[in-house]
Amino acid sequence: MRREVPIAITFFTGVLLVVAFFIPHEPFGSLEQRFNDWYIIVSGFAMILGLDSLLLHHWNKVSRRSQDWFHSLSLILAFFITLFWGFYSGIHTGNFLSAQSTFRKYFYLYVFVPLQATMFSLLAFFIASAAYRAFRADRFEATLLLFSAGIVMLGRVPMGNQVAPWIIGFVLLLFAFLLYSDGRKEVDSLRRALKFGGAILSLLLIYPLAWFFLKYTAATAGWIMNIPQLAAKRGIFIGIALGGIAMSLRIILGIEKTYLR
Amino acid sequence: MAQVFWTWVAAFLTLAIFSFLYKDNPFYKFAEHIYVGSSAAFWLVYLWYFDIKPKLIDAWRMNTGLEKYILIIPAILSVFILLRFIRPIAWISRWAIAFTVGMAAGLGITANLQGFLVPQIQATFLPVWVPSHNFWHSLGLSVNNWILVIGTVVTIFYFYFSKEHKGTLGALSRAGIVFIMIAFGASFGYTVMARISLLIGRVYFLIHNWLHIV
Amino acid sequence: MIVQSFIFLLLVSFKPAPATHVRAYDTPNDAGGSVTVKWDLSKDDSIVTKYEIIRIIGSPNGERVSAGFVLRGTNSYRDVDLKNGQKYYYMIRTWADGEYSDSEITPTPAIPKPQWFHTKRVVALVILVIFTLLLWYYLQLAKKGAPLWIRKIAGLEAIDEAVGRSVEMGRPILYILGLGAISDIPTIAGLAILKRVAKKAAEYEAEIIVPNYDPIVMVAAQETVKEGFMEAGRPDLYRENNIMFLTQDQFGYAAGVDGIMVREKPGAIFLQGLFFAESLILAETGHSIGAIQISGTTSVTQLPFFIAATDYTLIGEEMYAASAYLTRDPLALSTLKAEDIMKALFIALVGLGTIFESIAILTGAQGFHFLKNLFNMF
Amino acid sequence: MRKYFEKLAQIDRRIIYLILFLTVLLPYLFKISLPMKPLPEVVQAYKEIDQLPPGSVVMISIDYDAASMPEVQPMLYAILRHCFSKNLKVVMLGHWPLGIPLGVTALNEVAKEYHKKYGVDYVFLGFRPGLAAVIINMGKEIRSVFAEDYWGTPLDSLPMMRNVHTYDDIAVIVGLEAGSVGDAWVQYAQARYNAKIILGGTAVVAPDWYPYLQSHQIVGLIGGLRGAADYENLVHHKALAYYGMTPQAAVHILIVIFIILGNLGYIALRRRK
Repeated sequence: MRREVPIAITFFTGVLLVVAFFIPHEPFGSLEQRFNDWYIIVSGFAMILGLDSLLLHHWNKVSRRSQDWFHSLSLILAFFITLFWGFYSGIHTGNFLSAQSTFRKYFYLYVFVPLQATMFSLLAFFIASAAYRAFRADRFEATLLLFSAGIVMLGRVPMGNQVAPWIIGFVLLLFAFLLYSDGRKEVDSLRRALKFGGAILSLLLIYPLAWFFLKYTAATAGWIMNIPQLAAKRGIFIGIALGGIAMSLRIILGIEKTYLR
Repeated sequence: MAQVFWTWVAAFLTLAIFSFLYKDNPFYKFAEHIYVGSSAAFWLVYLWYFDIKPKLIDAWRMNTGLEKYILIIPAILSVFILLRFIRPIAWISRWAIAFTVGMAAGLGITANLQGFLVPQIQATFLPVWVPSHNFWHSLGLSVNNWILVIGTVVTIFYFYFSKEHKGTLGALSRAGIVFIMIAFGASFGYTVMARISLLIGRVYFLIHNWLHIV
Repeated sequence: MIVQSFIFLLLVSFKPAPATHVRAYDTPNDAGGSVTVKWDLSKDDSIVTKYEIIRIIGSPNGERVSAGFVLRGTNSYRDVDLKNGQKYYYMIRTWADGEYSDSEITPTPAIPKPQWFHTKRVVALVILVIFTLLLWYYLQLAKKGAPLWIRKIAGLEAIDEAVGRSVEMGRPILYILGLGAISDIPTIAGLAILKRVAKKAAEYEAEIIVPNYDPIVMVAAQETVKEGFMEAGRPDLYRENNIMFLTQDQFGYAAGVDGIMVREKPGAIFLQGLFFAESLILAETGHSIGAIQISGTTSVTQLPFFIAATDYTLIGEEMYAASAYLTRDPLALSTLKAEDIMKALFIALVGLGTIFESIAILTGAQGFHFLKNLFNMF
Repeated sequence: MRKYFEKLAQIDRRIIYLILFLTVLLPYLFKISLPMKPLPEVVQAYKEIDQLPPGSVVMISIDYDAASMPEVQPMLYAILRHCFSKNLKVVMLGHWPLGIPLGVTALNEVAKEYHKKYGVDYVFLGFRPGLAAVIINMGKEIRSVFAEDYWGTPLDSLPMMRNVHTYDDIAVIVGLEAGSVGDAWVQYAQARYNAKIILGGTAVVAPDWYPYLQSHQIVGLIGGLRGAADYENLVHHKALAYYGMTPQAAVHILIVIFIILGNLGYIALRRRK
């Protein structure tokens, strides 16, 4: 009973939804929507489980006076103040976010939105530190990642076109220097010649590439986004879709049942 | 007056979150706990007004016949999930979970078929030559098509699991990785702007709405 | 000026040409109660103000009702809220300012009815049937004990190493399931990996913390970890309090998890599931405390950030393959084999589609678009 | 020399954060701006509103929430300023319930600036669930969806709404988007009722609308902070977005420079080994 019933429910629900997908006739036509509504109701009630977990976790900290218990207490207070305020405004004005609601006017706009927006804005810093740290030209693939990120970044902003040639020029100069200093240490004359040749090539490329990027940085960025980026995304999507379908079939057939123990 | 007070509150919370960038500290801890607590309550209120009330309570009141009584099913499932509080029969909650997982599996099949698989494959049916007003323009468009088709195919090869990536398959999957990396780089670079916009929004709040410098 | 007054004159004194070739038919692939009406635009479409769709019930002389209006340039209308099985005729009234002219009435009636099969989804059905048959075939093979091979996935190989290292440092393990609900397949894939991590953690007697965004996922995570601990023979070490709910707010969750990271200082962090913008907040904070991080998601927009900020990343489908990979369950592995055959089929299909499209474009023969049209689901 | 390079590979991330923060802050404090030519699709949107006769009704839809506020809210302010300065009337509604408070705040604020009267010059309808159904039904009669405004006043008792019934009575619809509602506006309001639509939205969603612009299904497109900056520039009220473009450009270039510095240090380290 404990194991078979859930597997049967999963099987039945899953198969029904798949069948309904191919049948516009009622009651199948609106089954997906109906199930979705039910799911929303169930997950709404499940919030009680979550709140029990959250509040008990912090209440235990408070009652045990463990480290940071004061913060746990402020969490609990913040929870109840928000809850009562929200329902109070909701009952008084019909909707907790309505125009006259003090909940909207003060809590939502001056507490909730700033917290959300500031937390979100931390990404600006993290995206910079991640780029600085992770974009290292150590392997061929990583170098590609770095270059396409750099070009798209420069291509997206005004001034990008003007700055890109300098950056390209600098990078090529650096290449030339590295190849030259490597070549000097080389004993094998062929390899030395190759490295010197590479250095000269890098120097020669500076002007044409700088010219190209002065004109076409934004266009190149757009092209990368629209062609190679799209191609890879498509491949990944197809893989994900297949994997998702296979996983779903495994669940329906009862092969995958982690969720049920 | 209230406006000023609340602006200060918002500014305090903003700075408290920013202080996390330096290191963990009591201000961040405070803001974090306030955020977790109040947002949990906020979404509970939201769930009530935008989900439970319209979809269960109002629907029960407004409908008649089968449309009304069928709502007993989700109500029972909701009770099931709450039975987790009663240890001896906590296992019944799995029935409700089984329903949601069944939905996941059903939708996992149909949504992936309709939303990704079929349209993405269809979009890759591209002609190898695109006629246009002049040859070079045509060639450009055609090359783009070739790259799109080849890129998609080699990326699929990268995800080939049941064969070792050696020889031809190895070369193809390596080409796949090249495309994937270019894509990830581009996608990363593309997102920077939206993220900086968020920071600009917060900085503007601080210097405009709070400090009135600008 | 002259032109304007001429148009003005035209507007006040002439009836517009009527719409022509009006046809009405039952809307295909719907649940009934709807008719689609189409017509050819009036010759005077440029001065038409609107087309009125007139519904005639029962017979051509039956009761006439205005069904709705569309603006100029539009040549179709979907009439809804009709009775199934009832006969409907239609007529288009073309309005130009106050004047109008009527089209002919549709010669044959349209009878709305619901359909039992969605013809636009036939390709999806075929794909699903082939996939299921392949799956069935390989399942049978697996049951007979045929060996199934799977390529190495670095991110999954690293799990044991990450858990081990975390234990050496005497730190807990943090497992983040992201923002998915249990109705999202990636979350279920994340739970499958959690089970393996929990088992390893129990073997090493390490603490495992799982903060949650969704309460039902929390319940499932509790069950999963308990199961993992039981399989390792250490149910005594299981602490339900370590698998807690935080908040259903995207960034509130990120703030809370960041707090846990800097205070509990986990040695290994797993980010497995459905992630959105908060992915990088979590991954960068995780890196800053020096944890070894293994991430995986199917959110393509977040993968670049995981690649950049974490040590190992399961890219999309690799994550779905994880449960089969980790358990080496022959039944699960056989589904991977079926997936690979499907991939080969799709690649062949893309080749075929490319050939047909090329022929269609180069020769102008519209018939060769059939494959592309077949895949059009809307 | 080499030591310096090696240090570059390990700059404390907090120093990066500080530099980044200053890069965003300083252009605002000193009002440094870049010369920018407004994008043609934004100019098109601007002209579309600019040429409307006084008294025309503009409908603005708030289809975003706090998360996309920095990008989209400046558009809302700039467009509201434009409308009120040209004596156009504004009807506002929204499809994202959590965006409603943002819309109300901006509307009240700008209306006050221009001494506009509620009910006469602007109306706020609020939110009704049902997206596609809401858009379609408003095409038949706005009252079938919004019998009352946000404050519960029947629409007919609001002077400016008396002659506003369908999209025919609305000169242009401005959809401000952070998701897929923009597509619904085009699919339903434009395709079915031939309504004129301008879409404005985050840099993430806006690129998907260029096909609409080419097929004239929308008459203007305002994308991301750049689009907002252009609009602020056009209405001569330079604020958040306009001055934000300088930090945008500076930060992008800064990150590229950081990447190069990191690699310089990395190469130096590796060559020593």
